[in-house]
Amino acid sequence: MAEHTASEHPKSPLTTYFSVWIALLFGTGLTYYAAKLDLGVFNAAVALIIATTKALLVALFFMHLKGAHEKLLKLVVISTIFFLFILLVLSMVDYGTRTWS
Amino acid sequence: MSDSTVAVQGETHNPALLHHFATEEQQRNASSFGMWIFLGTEVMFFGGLFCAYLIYRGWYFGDFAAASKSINAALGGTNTAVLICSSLTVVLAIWAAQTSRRALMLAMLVLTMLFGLAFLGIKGIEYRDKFVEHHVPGPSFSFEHEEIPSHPGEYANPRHAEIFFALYFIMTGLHALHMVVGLGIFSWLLWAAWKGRFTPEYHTPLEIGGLYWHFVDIVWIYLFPLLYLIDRHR
Amino acid sequence: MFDNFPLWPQRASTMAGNVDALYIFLIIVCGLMTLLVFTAVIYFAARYRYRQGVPAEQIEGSIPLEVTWSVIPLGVFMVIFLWGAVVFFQSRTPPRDATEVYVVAKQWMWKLEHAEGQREINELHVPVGRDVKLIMTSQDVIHSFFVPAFRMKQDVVPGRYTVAWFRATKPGTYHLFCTQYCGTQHSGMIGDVVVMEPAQYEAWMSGAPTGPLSAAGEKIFAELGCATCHRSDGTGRGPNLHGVFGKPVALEDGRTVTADENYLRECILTPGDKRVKGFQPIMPPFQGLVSEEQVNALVAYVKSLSPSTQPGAATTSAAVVAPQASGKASPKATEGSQGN
Amino acid sequence: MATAITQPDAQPIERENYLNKHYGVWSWLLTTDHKRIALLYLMSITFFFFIGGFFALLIRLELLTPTGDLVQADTYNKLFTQHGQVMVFFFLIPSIPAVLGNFLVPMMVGAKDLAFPRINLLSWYLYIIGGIMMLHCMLTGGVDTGWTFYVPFSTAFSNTKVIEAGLAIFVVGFSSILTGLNFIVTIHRMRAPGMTWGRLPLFIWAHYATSVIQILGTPVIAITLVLVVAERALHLGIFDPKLGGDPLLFQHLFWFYSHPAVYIMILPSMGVVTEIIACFSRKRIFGYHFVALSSIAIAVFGFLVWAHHMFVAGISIYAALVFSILSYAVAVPSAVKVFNWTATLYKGSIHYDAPMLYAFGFLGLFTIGGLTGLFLACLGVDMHVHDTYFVIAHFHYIMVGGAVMGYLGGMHFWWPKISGKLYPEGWARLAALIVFIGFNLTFFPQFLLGYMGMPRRYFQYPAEFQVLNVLSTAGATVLGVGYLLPMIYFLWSMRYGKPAPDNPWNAAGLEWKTASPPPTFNFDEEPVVTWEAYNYDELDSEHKQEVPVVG
Ligand code: HEA
Ligand code: HEA
Ligand code: HEC
Ligand code: CUA
Ligand SMILES: [Cu+2]
Repeated sequence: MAEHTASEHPKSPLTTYFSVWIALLFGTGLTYYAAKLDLGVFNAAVALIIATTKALLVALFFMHLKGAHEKLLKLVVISTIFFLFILLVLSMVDYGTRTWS
Repeated sequence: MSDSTVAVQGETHNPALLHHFATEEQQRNASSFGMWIFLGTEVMFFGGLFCAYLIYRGWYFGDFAAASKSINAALGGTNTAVLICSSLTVVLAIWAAQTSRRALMLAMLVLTMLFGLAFLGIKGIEYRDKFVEHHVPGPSFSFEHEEIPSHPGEYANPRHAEIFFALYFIMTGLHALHMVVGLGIFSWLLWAAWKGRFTPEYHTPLEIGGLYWHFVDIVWIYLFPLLYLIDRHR
Repeated sequence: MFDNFPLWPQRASTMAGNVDALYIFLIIVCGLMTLLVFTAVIYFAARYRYRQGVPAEQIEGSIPLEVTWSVIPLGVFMVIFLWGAVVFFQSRTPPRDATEVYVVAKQWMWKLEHAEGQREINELHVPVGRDVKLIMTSQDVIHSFFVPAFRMKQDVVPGRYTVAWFRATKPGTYHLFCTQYCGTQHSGMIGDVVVMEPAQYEAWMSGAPTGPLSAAGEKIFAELGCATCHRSDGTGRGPNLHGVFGKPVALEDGRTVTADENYLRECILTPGDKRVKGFQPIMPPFQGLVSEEQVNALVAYVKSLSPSTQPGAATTSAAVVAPQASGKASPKATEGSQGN
Repeated sequence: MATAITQPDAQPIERENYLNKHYGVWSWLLTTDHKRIALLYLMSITFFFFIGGFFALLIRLELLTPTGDLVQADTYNKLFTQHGQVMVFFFLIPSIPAVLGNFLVPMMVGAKDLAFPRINLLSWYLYIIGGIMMLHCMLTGGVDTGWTFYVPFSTAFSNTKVIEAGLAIFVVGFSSILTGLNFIVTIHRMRAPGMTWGRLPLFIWAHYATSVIQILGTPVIAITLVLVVAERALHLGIFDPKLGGDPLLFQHLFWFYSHPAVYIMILPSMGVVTEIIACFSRKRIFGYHFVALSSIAIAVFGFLVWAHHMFVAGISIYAALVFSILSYAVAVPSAVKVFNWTATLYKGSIHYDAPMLYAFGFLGLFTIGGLTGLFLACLGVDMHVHDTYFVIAHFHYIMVGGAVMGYLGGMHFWWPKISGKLYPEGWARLAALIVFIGFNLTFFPQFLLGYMGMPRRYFQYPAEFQVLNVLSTAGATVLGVGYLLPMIYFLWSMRYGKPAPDNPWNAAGLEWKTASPPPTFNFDEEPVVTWEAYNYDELDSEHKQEVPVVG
């Protein structure tokens, strides 16, 4: 195919792998710790932010999304997440407004 | 591409190139692209469950918190760590394949599977606890007189807690099922690696299998706080 | 011949005209569109049919045209949407002082209880010219309350109330259909809505003298011991229920909700879900202990404690209420033996 | 013509092609050739179409009289349930993608096969496993929930084989996912040199959009069915109001898939019709890019409107408003398509061959079906016609009048390529006419019935609805004949039909540049594309004399 040229394996040096690994373990501890703090409504938000960061780390470095030389894979990821949000958000349009009447 | 001969295994032509692809590169790109799309499918598959979870968590927050508190977060945390380690061993296995370290590759694959088994074992302990406590939804389910964490003196509605446990079992159960499939894939990868199929030039199956494994890891990364850590601070 | 081969449904409620007008508007708009497309297709097909030696003329496309035929339809669509939304909104907002009828659907029958106490099965008697509000729930699966002549339809969902309303305009007997598939006898779950002149209706009302539903509710309220906690002087362990209905209630978790029928229902069946601020969580859940009819009666009773919305009071003429003011305690139900 | 492909004019007898290269049952059951898999699918979906059609005939016969006299109430309920399930999941969803798409997508992009031939075969086996489960379910009692599986009826009240039917659809769902996955990867990765996105046939664009929906929508119904099955088996309470669950959650999840699924059913048909209209008016498609992008727009907007099936189900009024307005958004790209097809006819050179007749049929019936969709998306009207025969008429106009018409048109258009034989043109035109007439007779009366208030899923009905029901039943019989005809003459042509030339219609598109039937790897040499899609001006200037008429 014409659109991509020579292929290089997305090689990440070992240091990246190990630092990501440490970061992930740290994140796990952090979630656990944050859950013990009383942050009010922000508990859930903090948990989700940490989880998303961890998920991003895995996707970008372990799954080589970052090194991927084509935008296509990123497009797949972004559009999937977009449709997932449609499912969640538009359902909430109903559930969130049912008691308004 | 196929001219850069595969020195390690002494093969001259890669038999893995299927007839309908023009080049190995096309084939590899197709495979990984296909896997990513499949993972998109998986996201939506779990997405339906997350949608249900989100709604009921909003409706029955207290009951969910009480139910969540009854599961062992330490085990869940440990399992998170185990999965993270297994993800590391997967990337290391691929790295080993890229750099022709056959022994390391095999060791890492074995380690990955051991981590996977450990995960399932810990999961099994958790399930057994729930079973003993009659927290498995069904006729024998019971969740009477469990306090809602942030409202002392108030008891969770067992029916609503049952919804939590239903979601808990379906979500973690499907996740565990994915782990089992992953172990199947990795057994095959191990066998193929043992046979010397993977070379610095050709190790697409390893990468594809790795993508799947990491994805299962990501699902867990979300399941852990959502199921184990609701309103834990009291 | 047109008696058994009608082509247009009867029109017997205030909504019917609105829906029909909208429908006819849609038929005209869409009919014109169909005509346009069909004429164009047929004309082009005939005019440009294959002729030896006359080649097709290649046309790339035209952005102005594309924009035109995206934007104009979109404009038309928005008109349709807005009109539809207005009609829908009307039919979804019951007038405040409507007569109330509690509907309990079950496989495969409709049980109806007037706020005044009359009970009917598969038959609903209503007077001409009065707003009637239906407070509906189901004992088993989802059903749907559909009266074509009223252009009114609302699913009846187990576990909660759904609400619909209408104001009949023409005396007569109209079909009542269940339009949500509900099992074997789904097509047998039909009945009649009998619209009567007010005088006739009053005669019918007094025919089966029963106490108002709220009175039945009051009795249940006492029997179940609600009154031990909910006292009218505010000394009970639970909130005083007088004047609660229709008012905003502050909840323990910080939310404020309006006390509508669904809220009352929830408070009775699963009090833990929405707890009133400042009270102990001591109210026992009554889910499984009371039947749908009893819940309806309780709800009707609690509502009757909020004077401005006393069921039927505002619209029901004294003549209607008077005959059954009190006395006859045992509700002589038109209903058979099915309890719950 | 600037082609790099050799086009043998004379047909050597017994040329090696995908049909005669191997013989024997196993050469079919274990094939990875996308063309053979397409034929496997063709046989399977035809089988299920006739089963579904058989149920439809029984439904129509029962409705001949107002009383329930032909079958029992429970039997009737099973009939329409399984009619819906079979037609939707086992016929229409796989119809064009898995048959014509499977056959044509690789050829149209200039590839030797789909990206994952073995997964393609797997998807057929999944379909067969699901199909066998469905058949087994039907033969051992059936299921009566309606194709929509609404809870709590399906989870707690029905005493039929809900679990088995649910699992059957679960399995066949994965077959659909795998087909979509294969198409997307193929379209991205396997295009021939020079086949840029702007040169792809619009059939490919339509299938691309379809695949997106298959991939992102189908898993949601899969998990929903898992929940239904689990709930039914274990009484979990997720959907059961008695246990605190919300039955409307099921409807949200179900329609999140099932609304986009209606575009899985119509988009491929739109793709087919686009090809046919271009070919038989000898023109490039008016506004190529708009038609292409409208497919994508339909796929994306299609995900935003699902709750328009739930306007009176008890969702909040505000949600109803949002979903109503979004439903109109999805109608715009459909409108763009209709107008562009019409404009394509302008100044064309129009031939009335059988495929084109079907395409005309599609155009008219889809327009009517689509426009009645606007009635349904309109809140004020839907609260009257919801769950009446108006809805039945709406979707049969689109699915039978639109999608099935398009499917038949495509089958006629590509039959010479698939089988290497020509069908009898006269019969084909006759069949198109019969289908069109029978169709309108069957389903137009249902609009009137619906507005008068006849509810759907009724096996007995008030007597005043009878006249229109009789008309409808009469129409269904005609329609049945119309559907049997192509079946007969296609089979006939396989044996007795005249051999087809490589390009009987003198059509554009890579699939016509290889032999009929094509060789196993589609092209003898890898094609290099240097021309736009629908280069009919070039084609016609070469074959000035030839009249593309068959039969
Ligand atoms: C292939 C299948 C298919 C397709 C393509 C569609 C297309 C559309 N559908 Fe339909 N629909 C179904 C299959 C389909 N539907 C099925 C199976 C059901 C019932 C399910 C069940 O309950 O069992 C259903 C039910 C259904 C409902 C729910 C009805 C109810 O139960 O109450 C609604 C409501 O909004 C709806 C709307 C629409 C709309 C707005 C479109 C639009 O996409 C249509 C767009 C097309 C056009 C609009 C025509 C062309 C446009 C022009 C010519 C433009 C010019 C027009 C003007 C300027 C006015 N459909
Ligand atoms: C792709 C989808 C599709 C297709 C093609 C059809 C095709 C047809 N459908 Fe159906 N239909 C649905 C999808 C489809 N339908 C769905 C989703 C529902 C809703 C179900 C539900 O409510 O849950 C429905 C419901 C439905 C109803 C409403 C039932 C009810 O609500 O009570 C009716 C009634 O007339 C009907 C009629 C028809 C007819 C006459 C055809 C005709 O076009 C069929 C013509 C075909 C034939 C007649 C076959 C010809 C074959 C022979 C003559 C051979 C005889 C057979 C053997 C030898 C085995 N359909
Ligand atoms: C043991 C005491 C007790 C009994 C018995 C009891 N309640 Fe209550 N009820 C309460 C308390 C305390 C609250 C406020 C806290 C809450 O909402 O749970 C309450 C709240 C309510 C509310 C909401 C009131 C508001 O202000 O919004 C309603 C309605 C209600 N109860 C009705 C009933 C009915 C009907 C019964 C009998 C079938 C009943 N209760 C029996 C204690 C009781
Ligand atoms: Cu009740 Cu249908
Ligand atoms: Cu829809």
